[in-house]
Amino acid sequence: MQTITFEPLRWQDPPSRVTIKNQNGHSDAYLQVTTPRNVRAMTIGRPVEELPRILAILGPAHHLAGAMALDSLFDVEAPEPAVNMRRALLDTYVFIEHLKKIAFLLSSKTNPFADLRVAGRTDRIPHGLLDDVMHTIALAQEAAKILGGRSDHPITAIAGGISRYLKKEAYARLPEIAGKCLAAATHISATLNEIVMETGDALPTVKATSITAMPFLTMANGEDPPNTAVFKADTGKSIAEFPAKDIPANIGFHKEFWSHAPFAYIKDRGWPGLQADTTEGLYFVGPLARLNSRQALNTPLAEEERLRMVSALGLPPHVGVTAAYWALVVEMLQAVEGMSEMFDQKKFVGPSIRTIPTETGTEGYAAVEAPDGIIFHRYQVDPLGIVEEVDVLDTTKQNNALLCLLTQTVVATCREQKKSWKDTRAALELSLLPF
Amino acid sequence: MSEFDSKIITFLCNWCSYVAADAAGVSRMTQKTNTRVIRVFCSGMVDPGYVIKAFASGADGVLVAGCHPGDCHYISGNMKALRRSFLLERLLTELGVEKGRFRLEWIAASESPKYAEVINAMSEDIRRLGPFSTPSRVDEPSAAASASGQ
Amino acid sequence: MPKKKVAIYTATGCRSCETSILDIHYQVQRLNRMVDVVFWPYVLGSQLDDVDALDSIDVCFYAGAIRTETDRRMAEKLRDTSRHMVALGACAAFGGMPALANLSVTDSAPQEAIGEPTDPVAAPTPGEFEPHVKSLTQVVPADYVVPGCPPTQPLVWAAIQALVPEAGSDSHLAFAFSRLPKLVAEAMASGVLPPRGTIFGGDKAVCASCSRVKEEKRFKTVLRPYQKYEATGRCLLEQGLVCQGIATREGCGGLCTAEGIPCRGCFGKTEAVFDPGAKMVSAISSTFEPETPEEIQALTDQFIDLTGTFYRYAFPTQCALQRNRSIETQK
Amino acid sequence: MKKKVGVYICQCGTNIAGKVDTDKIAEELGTDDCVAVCRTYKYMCSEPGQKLIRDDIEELGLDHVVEASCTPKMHEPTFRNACSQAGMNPYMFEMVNIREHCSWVSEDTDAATTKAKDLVRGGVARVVHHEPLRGSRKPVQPTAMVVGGGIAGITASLKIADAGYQVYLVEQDEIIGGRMAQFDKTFPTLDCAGCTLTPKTSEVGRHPNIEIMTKSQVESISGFVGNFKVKVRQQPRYVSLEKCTGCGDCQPVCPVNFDSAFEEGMATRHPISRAFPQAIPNTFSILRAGAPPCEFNCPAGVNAMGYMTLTGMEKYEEALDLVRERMPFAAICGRICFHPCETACKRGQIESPLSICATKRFLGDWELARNEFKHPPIKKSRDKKVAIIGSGPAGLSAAYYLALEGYSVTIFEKLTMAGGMLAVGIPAYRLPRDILSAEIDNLLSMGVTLQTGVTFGTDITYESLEADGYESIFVATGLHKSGQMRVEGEDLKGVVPGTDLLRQHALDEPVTIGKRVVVIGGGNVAVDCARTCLRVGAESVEILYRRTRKEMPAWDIEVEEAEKEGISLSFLAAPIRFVGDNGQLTHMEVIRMKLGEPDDSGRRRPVPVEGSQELVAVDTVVAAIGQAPEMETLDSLSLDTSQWGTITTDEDTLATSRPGVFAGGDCTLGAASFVEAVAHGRQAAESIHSYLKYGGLKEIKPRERAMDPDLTAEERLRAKPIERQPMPHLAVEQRAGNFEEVDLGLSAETASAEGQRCLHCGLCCQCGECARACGPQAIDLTETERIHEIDVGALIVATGIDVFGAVKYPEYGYGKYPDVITNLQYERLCNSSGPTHGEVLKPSDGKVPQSVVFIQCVGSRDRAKGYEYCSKVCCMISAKQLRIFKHHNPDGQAYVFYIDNRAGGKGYEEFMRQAIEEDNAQYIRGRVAKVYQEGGRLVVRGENSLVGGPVEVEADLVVLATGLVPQSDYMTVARALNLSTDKYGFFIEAHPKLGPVETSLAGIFLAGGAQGPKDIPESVAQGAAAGAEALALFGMGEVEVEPTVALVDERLCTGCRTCESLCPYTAVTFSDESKTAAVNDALCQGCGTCAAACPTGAIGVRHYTSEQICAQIEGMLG
Repeated sequence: MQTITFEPLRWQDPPSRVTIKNQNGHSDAYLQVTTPRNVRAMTIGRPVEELPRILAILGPAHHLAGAMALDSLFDVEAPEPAVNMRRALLDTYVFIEHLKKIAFLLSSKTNPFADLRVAGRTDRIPHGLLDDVMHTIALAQEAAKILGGRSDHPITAIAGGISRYLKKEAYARLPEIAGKCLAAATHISATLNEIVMETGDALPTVKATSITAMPFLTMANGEDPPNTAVFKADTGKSIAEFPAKDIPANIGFHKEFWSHAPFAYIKDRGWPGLQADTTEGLYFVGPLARLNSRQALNTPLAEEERLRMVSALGLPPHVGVTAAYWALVVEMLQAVEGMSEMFDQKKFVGPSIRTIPTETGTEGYAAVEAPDGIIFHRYQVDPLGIVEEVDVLDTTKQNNALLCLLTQTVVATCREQKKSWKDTRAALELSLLPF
Repeated sequence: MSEFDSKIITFLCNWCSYVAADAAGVSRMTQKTNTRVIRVFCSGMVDPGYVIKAFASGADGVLVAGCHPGDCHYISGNMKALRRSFLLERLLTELGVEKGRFRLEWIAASESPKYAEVINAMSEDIRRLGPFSTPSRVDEPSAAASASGQ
Repeated sequence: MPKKKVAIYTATGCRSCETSILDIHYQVQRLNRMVDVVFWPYVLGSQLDDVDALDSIDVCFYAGAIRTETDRRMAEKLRDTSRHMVALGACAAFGGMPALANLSVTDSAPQEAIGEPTDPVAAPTPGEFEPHVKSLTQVVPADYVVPGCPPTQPLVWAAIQALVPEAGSDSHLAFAFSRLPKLVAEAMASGVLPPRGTIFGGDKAVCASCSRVKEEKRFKTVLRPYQKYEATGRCLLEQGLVCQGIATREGCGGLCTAEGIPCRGCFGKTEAVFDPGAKMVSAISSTFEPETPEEIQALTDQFIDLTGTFYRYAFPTQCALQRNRSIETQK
Repeated sequence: MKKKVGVYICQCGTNIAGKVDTDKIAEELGTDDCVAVCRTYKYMCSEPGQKLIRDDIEELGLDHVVEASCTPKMHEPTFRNACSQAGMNPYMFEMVNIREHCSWVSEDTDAATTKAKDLVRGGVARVVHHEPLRGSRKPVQPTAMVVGGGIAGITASLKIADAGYQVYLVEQDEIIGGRMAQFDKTFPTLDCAGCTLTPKTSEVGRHPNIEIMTKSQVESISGFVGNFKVKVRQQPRYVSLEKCTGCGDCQPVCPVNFDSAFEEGMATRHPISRAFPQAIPNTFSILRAGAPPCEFNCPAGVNAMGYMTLTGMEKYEEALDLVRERMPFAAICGRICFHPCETACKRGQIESPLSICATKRFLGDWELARNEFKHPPIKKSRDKKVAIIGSGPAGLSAAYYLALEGYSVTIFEKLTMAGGMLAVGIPAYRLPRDILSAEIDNLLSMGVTLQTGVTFGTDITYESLEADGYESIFVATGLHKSGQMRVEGEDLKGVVPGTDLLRQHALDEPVTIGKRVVVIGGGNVAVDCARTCLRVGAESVEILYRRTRKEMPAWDIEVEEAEKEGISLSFLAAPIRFVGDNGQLTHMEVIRMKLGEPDDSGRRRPVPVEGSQELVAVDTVVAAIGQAPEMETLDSLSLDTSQWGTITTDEDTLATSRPGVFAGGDCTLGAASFVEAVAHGRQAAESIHSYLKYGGLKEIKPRERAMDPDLTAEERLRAKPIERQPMPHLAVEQRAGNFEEVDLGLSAETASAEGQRCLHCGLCCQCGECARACGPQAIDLTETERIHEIDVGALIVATGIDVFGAVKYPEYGYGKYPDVITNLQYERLCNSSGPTHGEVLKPSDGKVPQSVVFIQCVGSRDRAKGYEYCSKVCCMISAKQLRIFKHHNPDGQAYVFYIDNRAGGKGYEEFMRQAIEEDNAQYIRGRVAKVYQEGGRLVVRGENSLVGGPVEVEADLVVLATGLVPQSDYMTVARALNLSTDKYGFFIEAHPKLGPVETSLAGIFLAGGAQGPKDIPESVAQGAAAGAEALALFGMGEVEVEPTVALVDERLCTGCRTCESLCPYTAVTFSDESKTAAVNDALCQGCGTCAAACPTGAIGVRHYTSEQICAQIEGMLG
């Protein structure tokens, strides 16, 4: 038996590897997350108000989810400026995360520094596009730092709101950033359309790749605060709707000894096992899922881009990798439009920026549409506010079952096409990136 | 003496407890030999870090003794020691140091019998608790030793 | 002059340290002129085994804590290959938040890794664990440390400037001169390597650069960050919030405290401190206002989770008692 | 470099060697790396032993020496000296105690040897970290401060001053002399206390080296022996020491009276007084308790106590002048002020507060009726122009005060009539238009120009004003825009903004309202709107408020009147939708609310009750839910604004972000009150004046501190039995359909009755009567307290004693029967300058008492109710007092109930004998059980413990020999000076026998009763001794400072200021320059508290550094 390992897998946030067991012309591919997150060990015993800060290391959206879970725990409502600031922060992070993936896509052939000099594919991609992307990320990160206190592990969202008002300079700087980001995003999306999306030239290896159709889970309408989660079937029909706090009741987790990432599935339907042709019970989340579940987007640029995608790829739901990339572009535009709207002094001022809790509850939860999909936090605390039990469902973010199935599909296809292991790896990297 | 022979780092304040310890000696009040006395000006001078340092360096117990409240030579140094002792004890408990291994006592210059009693009682308590640990110094391979807390 | 060869790797942790290298946006082009990144799995897709093929690496930025057997193996391999090993970020430097797992009484083993092997022969295992989470510095010697969770942009840039010397000054060097220890600043200015063991942070504590107003420390009651306090203005500790800025190495510029959020010590303790927990205990409780034992006890009871707070980022390395214990259990 | 350590182990004969195997230790240690030599010897402390060490240091070139022997308390100096002699710094030495701590207390030889070895190892490990140290010397500042001007302080001051050094004598009271000044005669010589004291006090008064600081208290001390810096807070005397001639013309005109503390409540005094004719300083002074609550709580700081008092005296003109100092519009203010003064008035704690506001209105109306506008003289014209934008209260007030300063002022008003909200916001039934215009006309008569119908931003601009020669602008445009409800249908016809309604009505514009009117909101504007609607013809008016009556911000009286007029109130409801037909409002949908948790402002937040919506028919809705500024007009000024759109100004100067432009009133405060706006106007006028005159903004004078707001028993007694005068109202039935004024105002009689109700809780009311009566113009009522910083080398604390509060013995009837008095009150009765001019008379009827009973040990020697200690002087005082009584009334009989007679002093026993034998006093040994009244005489019932059995004595006068207790504010002094006190509150001396006047702090000395109860000779002796201590210090010229003190490593110190508050000696201070802590070597005692607490480890105590102690720990643990 031949064992091939790709370790680690490029661009994957949790340290992961792909192990392929090759026997008698048959290949079993495993996508393994090699380090556990061990959220419980970090959080149990901590004062609950520290959780938004601790869990920020899982990703900035977790910081916001943590703060919202605290709102629910302390039974307080954040004042409008704080709600706006949190929403602005979330939009900014969606923008950054999606742009980062776009940057990875653009740098896929070589070392990013080389790319910066040569600016990507010398023939087609206009000089400096990756440079633009990197610069725009930098700008957006500056906005994130203004809003969140730090660019990566934000700190300012706290129980009942945001820790402080912005500094005066920020009110002038934020709209400036939003303006620049909007211009850059328009430019980036136009260029991408021209050279990548519509022609698919940049994605020859994955153009035909797609996942098996399966249901998807999103928050209804993506409204804020999101209160209802919706399952839609692969046909786009709604199959279940339930309040966010029932997410744990509706989603089950299967564990395989070979990976530290659990496999989320629809509890009612049971765990079907990982077989490419049986997706009953599995679901996926993330940008593409969100796009699939929406009739129309309410910001003009994003809607325009969505329509462009529909005209190129047909009506949703989509399951292809190309569509997933396109979803990133659409959401990136949506996020930057959100930023332009939110980055406004009027939105961030008001009589108070935080509501002071008066009593401590015993349980709090929150669900947030993070850049990569729904995340859900639930904390149980003792009377002193010390964490006794914690659920952080961000496995939805990793789309673990989907990714594993996709890995199997890509490996199988590459085997069929007799591709080299190196090309197989490149195909895997590009396929998994947008989900 | 095959039995476990504990070591108790004992911080005595110069003005009360150290004098009491001397007086206990002059009166030949027999004590267990577990104590290792360090003279300090005031119990308020004892940094909780010294206590942790003592445990980390292999002490089985730490005793801090100072003047009675109100009698401090430095007005209120002993009250600072008292205030620290509560939070320090919390930290020690969280770090797995059993209760009884750290003690703060008020021993006036005139209370030499009390000094002997405290020493003997504490030695006995710690004998019962057993050795705290017998760690060797950590050999940190890092050249940036100070970064990690040497 | 040949370009310096640089490796970047993250063990157990998040991607923020690596992102912090990307964060030096405006310098990326210049960095690109100076160095050749020969190993960077996350961004370049380098495979772990690629290290074996490398003759030498000039500077290795190693981020993340040591939790798995792979983490340790990579630390050793990279150490062997690299001239300068840099512990990047709180995890590599001190153990970081992943090391809070050591605090957990129940299990330090990963709780998610369960389930029976469906096909034990065919299916691969995800890898072995170390008995305790450790910092990089506890596993292999590190030449330099860039603390922070994540490290701040000026410090990352200062470290790069110092280790991949390039003549000429830069606006970011101003920080180095004002805050970095004199030796490091001088080394950077003259283009020589800073002394081994250099920590890219200040000598003093966060308070030195914190913008808040300090008046008088008198601790009356513990305020928890969800309770009411002034987000701007007066020192957080003086308001009753447990803020570790007083005992934490500076370098961040008082980032969190400026936002009204208390410091949790991601830069580790300051030089002269033996144990940051003991020091925090001492500094705070010395200024307690209550006088009677009952009142002091009552105030003490308001404090929760001292270890998880005072050793949030540095449990395995800076908690003097833990340091010994983990070594002991290893034996 | 490797250090060379010499280790010397003493055998102490067999004292050590008997239990500890010294040779074994020496052998083992000798192999240690850093140990150059290790020797044992029988007696190390002997000369041959010492020589051993000296020789090794010289021959082997040792760096350090460790000596293991007896306790360092015994021989550390010996060995340090030996090292010194051999040329080694004595601090390079470390002593290890292996005798007291080891050999003498161990049973087992092996164990003792192990322990001793560990101890020595610890010493060796530590000593290599030792560093050479040397103490320093600092010069002494040869001036002294004496705190307390009693006989002890006076004696000390004179001693020091006579020796030629400067003395600051700090006295809390108005005069010096202390307790002794209150006494009549002294025992055992029966010479007059005054005759012995006054020569001393007058000597102090004229001594060139003594500066007396009366009414002063030590606030804090910093520095160290020989170099203290003392902060002294001095209250004003208000009467110039230089100008006052002591004529006393001021006294009869003073309208205020209260119990005199000097006379122990046996007489009253005026705030302006002099305790007795020979008092030093020999001038009058004024006692004021601080700003009284009425004045302190008035946003404009109007002296209500002053003008109420003057009104009480029917001096209306003077009263009005006083009002005008801070409130130019008495008639307006008296109508519409929300009078926080009355809320705070202490009389309110008895029955009801003074009717201050209505009285002020009376004063204003009185003047308007006389049609004689009197304002202070206008200063010479300054020929500088100031523009005021807005003619509301802030603008008018600024105009008034600027006009007084001689500026040429123009007010620009956008509307067609002046007055701002006064004219278009407050309905005429509350503020009649003629009153408003009369007050404005008065203002214009002072030369102020008013231009109405001029809009800033269109008609005039900053540039045009500048071009017209205006040098400063005051922006006071108010809040004239209504807040938005943000409710669907708000734009329907029939939904009217509240401020618009009021304005339109005031400007006589047509106001169309329907029959059914609902006013939304709970503030005064809402109530005004409702009452206006009722008057212009609405059939039903309802006020809808989302919280409850309790949370309503409108004034109670307004709400009550509205209810009387038939306006209905509806609470816990809010509109959620307005429904219209053809654009005309017909209905409104209302939702019920309930109160939730309190929000930031402390008010409980209303929460809608789901499903409680209902549709209500309505014709007109008036939205009175807040106001907003019309900033558009001011845009051309581009001033900084807050998050709420109001203009941001400097809180003290009202300066905006643009130089020369000031702003005040509602447009900076948000919706505020008339009186706040007037205060702003005055504040702005002051700032504009200093801006135009000095080109900068003056520092604002600190506000007078508020007095204690709690009512005292004495103030309760001062209350004259006059009821609060009710405000007459227009009958309800006469109000509908017109805008006649509802409140009718007080009459001259009722107003002056109100004035007489004042308790004068602030003591001096600053009415100015005395100043007007003072010939030499010595009185300045505007004086404020001052803080002095004084450098002194030594400080003597002689703060004296207080007497025990006899009310704690209710059975003795003190406070209940006027003829039960304390012995200090008795002193005043005997004193020829006292209330009875020296006659001993019964306070109840002024008759001469025949039988006087003295009760001893009141508060002394009584663990249960009083103090445990003996007050030492009471036995002699009673003996003295009964003898004085007998001298006055040879036929009288004196009785003394005593526990023990204590007469230990020179001539004391003889004196008491005479009292018993010559004056025939009857001494009864036993406690008194009760004093009660029977048939007009007092009866003292006690027990005679010598004979056994009860005894009853009839008495005309009972004198309680109250004990001596610490001053009630001893803690303040102790905190200010870092002194330690005993459990009672007496300051502790350094040593009860050998250091009776020293404290544990070098350079601070004690004298007199502050240290413990004592009589005059003892106090004088201590005063002299303390003076001598100070002189000894001055004679030395410099002080030596121990080297084992704290040291700050500036490289590590972050300036977190943790250490600062911990130091009991204020030796650690924060340096603003270096932003680090700094230790004053001379002050530091080396206790190490700061070092232990320092979170960065930046502080260490020399010779006890963390490095040294950690090394010792490691060494000991092997």
